[in-house]
Amino acid sequence: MRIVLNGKPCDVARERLDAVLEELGYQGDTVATAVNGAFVGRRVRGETTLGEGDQLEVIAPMQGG
Amino acid sequence: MRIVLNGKPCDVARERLDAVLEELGYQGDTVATAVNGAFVGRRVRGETTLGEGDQLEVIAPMQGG
Amino acid sequence: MRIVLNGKPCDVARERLDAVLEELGYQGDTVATAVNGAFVGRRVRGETTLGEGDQLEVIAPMQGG
Amino acid sequence: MRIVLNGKPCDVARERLDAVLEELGYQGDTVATAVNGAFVGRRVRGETTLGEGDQLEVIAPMQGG
Amino acid sequence: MTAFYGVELSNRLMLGTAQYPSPAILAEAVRAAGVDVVTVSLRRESAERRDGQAFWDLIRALGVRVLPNTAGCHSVKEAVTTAEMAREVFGTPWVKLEVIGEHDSLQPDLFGLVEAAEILSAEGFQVFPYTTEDLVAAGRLLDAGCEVLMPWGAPIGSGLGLNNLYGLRSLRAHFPDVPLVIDAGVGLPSHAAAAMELGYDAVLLNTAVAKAGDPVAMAAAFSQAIAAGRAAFEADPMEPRDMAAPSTPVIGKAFLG
Amino acid sequence: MTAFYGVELSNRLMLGTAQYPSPAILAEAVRAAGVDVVTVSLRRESAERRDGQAFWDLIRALGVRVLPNTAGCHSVKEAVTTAEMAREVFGTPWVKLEVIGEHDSLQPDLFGLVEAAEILSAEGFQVFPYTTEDLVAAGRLLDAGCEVLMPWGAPIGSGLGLNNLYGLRSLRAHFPDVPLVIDAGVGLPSHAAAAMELGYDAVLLNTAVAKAGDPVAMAAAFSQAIAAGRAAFEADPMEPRDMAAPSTPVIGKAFLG
Amino acid sequence: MTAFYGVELSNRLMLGTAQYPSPAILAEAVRAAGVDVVTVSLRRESAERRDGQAFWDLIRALGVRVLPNTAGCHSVKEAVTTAEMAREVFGTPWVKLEVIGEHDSLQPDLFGLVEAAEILSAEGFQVFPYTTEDLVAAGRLLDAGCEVLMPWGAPIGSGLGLNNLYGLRSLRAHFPDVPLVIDAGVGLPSHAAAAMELGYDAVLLNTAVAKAGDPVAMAAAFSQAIAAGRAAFEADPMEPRDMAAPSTPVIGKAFLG
Amino acid sequence: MTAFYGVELSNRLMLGTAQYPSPAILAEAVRAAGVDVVTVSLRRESAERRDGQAFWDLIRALGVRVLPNTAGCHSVKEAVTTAEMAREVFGTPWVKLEVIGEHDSLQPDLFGLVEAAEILSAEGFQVFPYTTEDLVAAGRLLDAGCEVLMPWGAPIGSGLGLNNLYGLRSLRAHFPDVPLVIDAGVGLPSHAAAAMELGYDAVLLNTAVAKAGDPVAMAAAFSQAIAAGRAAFEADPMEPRDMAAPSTPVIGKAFLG
Repeated sequence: MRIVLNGKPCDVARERLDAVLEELGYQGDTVATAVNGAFVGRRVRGETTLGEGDQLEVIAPMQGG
Repeated sequence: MRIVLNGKPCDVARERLDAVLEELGYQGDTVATAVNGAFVGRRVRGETTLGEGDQLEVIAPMQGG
Repeated sequence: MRIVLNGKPCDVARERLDAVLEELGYQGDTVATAVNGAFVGRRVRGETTLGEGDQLEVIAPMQGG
Repeated sequence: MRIVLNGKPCDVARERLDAVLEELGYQGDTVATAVNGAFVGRRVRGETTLGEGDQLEVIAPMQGG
Repeated sequence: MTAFYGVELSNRLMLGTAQYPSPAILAEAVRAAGVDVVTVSLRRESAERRDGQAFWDLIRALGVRVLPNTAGCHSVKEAVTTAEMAREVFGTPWVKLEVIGEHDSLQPDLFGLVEAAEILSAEGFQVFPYTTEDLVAAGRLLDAGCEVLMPWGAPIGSGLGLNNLYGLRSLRAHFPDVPLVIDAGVGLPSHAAAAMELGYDAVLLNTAVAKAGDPVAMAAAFSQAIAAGRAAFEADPMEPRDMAAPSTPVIGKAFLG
Repeated sequence: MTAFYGVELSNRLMLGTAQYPSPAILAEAVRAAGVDVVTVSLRRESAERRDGQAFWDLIRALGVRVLPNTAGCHSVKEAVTTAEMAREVFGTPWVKLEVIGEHDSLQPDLFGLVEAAEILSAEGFQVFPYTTEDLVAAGRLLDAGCEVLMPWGAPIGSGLGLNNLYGLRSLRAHFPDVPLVIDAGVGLPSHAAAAMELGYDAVLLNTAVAKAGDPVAMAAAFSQAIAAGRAAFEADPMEPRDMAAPSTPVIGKAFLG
Repeated sequence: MTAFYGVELSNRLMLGTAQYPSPAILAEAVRAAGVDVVTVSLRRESAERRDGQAFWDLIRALGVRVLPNTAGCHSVKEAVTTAEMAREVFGTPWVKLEVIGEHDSLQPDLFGLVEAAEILSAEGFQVFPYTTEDLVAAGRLLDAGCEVLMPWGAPIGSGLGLNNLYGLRSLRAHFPDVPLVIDAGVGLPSHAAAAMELGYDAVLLNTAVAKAGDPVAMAAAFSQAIAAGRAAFEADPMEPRDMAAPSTPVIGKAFLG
Repeated sequence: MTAFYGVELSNRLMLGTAQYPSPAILAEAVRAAGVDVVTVSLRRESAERRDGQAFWDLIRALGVRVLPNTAGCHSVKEAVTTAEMAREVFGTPWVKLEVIGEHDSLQPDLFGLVEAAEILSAEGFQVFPYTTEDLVAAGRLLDAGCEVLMPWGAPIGSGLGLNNLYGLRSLRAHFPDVPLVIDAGVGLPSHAAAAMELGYDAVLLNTAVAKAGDPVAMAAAFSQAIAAGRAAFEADPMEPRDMAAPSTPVIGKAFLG
């Protein structure tokens, strides 16, 4: 299935968000996720499934002013 | 009938706004009116009747900055 | 002999400046002196004699900005 | 005789300042003169003679702020 | 010449009509300044005293255009109703929209201002909003249909001048084609001239003239200073520089060592 | 009207004559500003080119009073000799005395200035000293015989305006009866108006007009702003206050809650 | 000591973490300044590069409290979603709420700001709104549940200092009990000290430290100046006066005529 | 570290000793600020009261260096004689030379100052002249043998801060290697920090500390602000810019449209 990860097309095999994150290599990382512009909390990743063309944002801490 | 004219109680005999204005001595004056906080245009004064306790504002030009 | 000490008339018995200072009770004090508007250094007090009406200034440290 | 006119060497035949000015072509002009850094007024030009190497300044109105 | 809702003014000073020692002095001041526009307001009329009628006769006699304000309105509803009454009384679609947000500074309530501007523009008013130098509020007022903006220089009646020069300069830069009028806070002709030198299109003031020792002379002085400031803006002023530059040329200087 | 060595001027702007795009524009600017006094200087004359004669004809045709300067003089001797030559050439006892102390700021050398002022006053000159806001130097210049003082606003040609407002205000306050002219540094009409509002008697400038995109319009603008600033000073301006004060009266306001 | 949502800080400087020459210098600067709070942000994470993880480890090692921002958000929705992600990632209810209204000035969009503040407060966030000196917006933010306000001094990264001193003074006067933090625009320690002398409770800055030649020394300097400014505010400064007053007593002066 | 006549100070604040609520508070303030140098003066001593002796014991106990002033002297002769007495009493060649020229502003008499500086330098004094920002006077004072200059910020005791920022900046630029001390007029730590950020070497003040509600805390605050301002100067501050620049990087921002 092809989704959009952080603005770039990306093929993933799994559907559940937690599984997708693992597949993409984010396991254990301090990241937050949004799907199609809406925040998806860590707790509900297990109940969230991605579909074709979904926009997934995986974000992490950065420098800020 | 007792209304409130410019914040003060006032007894008037007539009910139609144009008549009330005449009764109050405003005929011919450059004034605008509001009843109970809503603007009542010159044209519709004839169709506007006042009731007991209505708040009538009769205002005119003044100095302004 | 009457001199002017710090702006006020004052009678002194002695004439030599060092003696006058002692007579006035300044011995041992940290003071500087001027006679008739001119500075008189400590070393030369012994050679300086005062005359009738001389203006003696005896000054000491004070607060300053 | 060679003098310095306005900073540049210049040969003149005459010696009296009024004559020199005429020789140099300034007659009738609104100019003031200084010789060796000192002002020489119009009235005394006739009594002023220049010598070898004298510095003559001939100045006139200009724009100013 | 800048047009305000299609109206070109011959004078970039707009003058308030309040607080003068007398109606006669007000009239003289208006004439001395040669203004085209004066601001006016509304208040309760007594059928006996008829003060409003007398004032209105005075203004009409001056033959100037009036810009009614909604002074003292603290709510959108009040401001809108006041504007509606003003339109009927003064017979003009122009309104200087004030929605006051705070008592001590009399600063605009930008939130209420935008809301009221939308309502009044939809009702066909030509709104002159009394606002701040806020760029976002400015954009929203333009979206609401305003074709003129009137940012404050300083609090009404303070005479402090231009409190936020940086902000006023930014506003001018961001909206190069919108007529901008400094409204309120101007205390001296030099303040008004400075506003015009920034590229503002007009200045509206009242207290600085009405409360001067000689309001008539002060009105003329402001009119003159505003014209001067605008002329300077159009004449392309020199760039200031940090060091000196001789105005009198140095070449050809006599040697008098 | 203030008198400068007994001469009353109809215009409080004094204009420099240097740096204009052309003599024609200089002449136009002088006429547009309607000034009574222009500053001039001296330089070496070539018998062939005769530039000075042409310039002098131009100035005389303008029918204005000239104030010769000693621009560029760094020593007392130079300044005095230059003044002497100027008096003969221009036929006036007036001299704008400049003794320059430093190249980057072209600031006055107050020490040389006082010395030169004493010499020239003794020789019968009517000295207009280009000075700073220094109160002590001002006192010495007056003791030297000067009846006018010309403090700088900012370095010559900088256009920065009034760098030391406090100092200029003090100078005005300490010498209420001495004609004071702001000379140098003024860049915009609002600067000039502000100087007049402080109670100064006149403003002398050159670069801000000559280097403007449109010198003629700018000359007129300065003339206007200076008149406005003076009128405001005489009209007794309002006191600025820290808080707002409604210009539109609040009593009688309609209740539209 | 002022409390920010119940948290008392030992240092009134809050420091941004961006634009430093290196992570090591950032860490040193934070230690040198001795700050309790640093601002942080969020960005897309690459599973390969894992930059975010490395940065987060660095910050945690500093043992400071983080204030996540919503920098670069131009809509309410963006700002709210970003805040929600920040809360999860950083494990704090604190958020520096930025709703940017305009590109050149990066000024707050007061309309979007109030709306987002209402939403986030309702969701249990402790909002630090990046706002202007606008009094009405301030009141609405407090009504929305904000217990701290962070008005700008000048545009982000400009280093201009306090552009609207009058407005900032009014804000302080109108909300004497609300913790106020100057956020953005501060360029020099003297600017920060001046803000504290006005009675502000803290200063948040980034560029002035990170872009200094020596960020570590500059961080310490700001920390020191802010402490000094606060101490001065609490020590009740003298009233400035227009005239001089001898500091050295004159009585008892020797007569040396 | 800058040396003042060969003496390196560990603290760039010099503190006056007058006007404190009590000698104990003066002593505490000096300790709290950690200053190396205090200014002192002279007055008539009464053999009975012996006030001077008590004051002198207090100062000696503080173990600080003293800088005697010639406060209140209006003539060269007075100033010179006072300096001579001070040298004997305090046993130091240092003297803060004041030749006051005018009562309301207590401004220096630059003419008398240069003359007195020449005399005292020739007598072996190390002169700290209280002067203005005047560049020519500065040059003459250096020629007279002064190795330090002490320009005023504003009139003594006014607390107005730096009245002529332009002039003070020029002075610093023209004499990059001369130790420059801002003396007088400073009212707040932010003023002192600003002076140091301009590159000044030290600040001398008295009234702002002595007349504060809490002189001890204020003394410490000034000491801190001056250190901060100097550190900032040495840390090479960012250049201010007219427009904003995001402190938080924009690349990598999540898309949350």
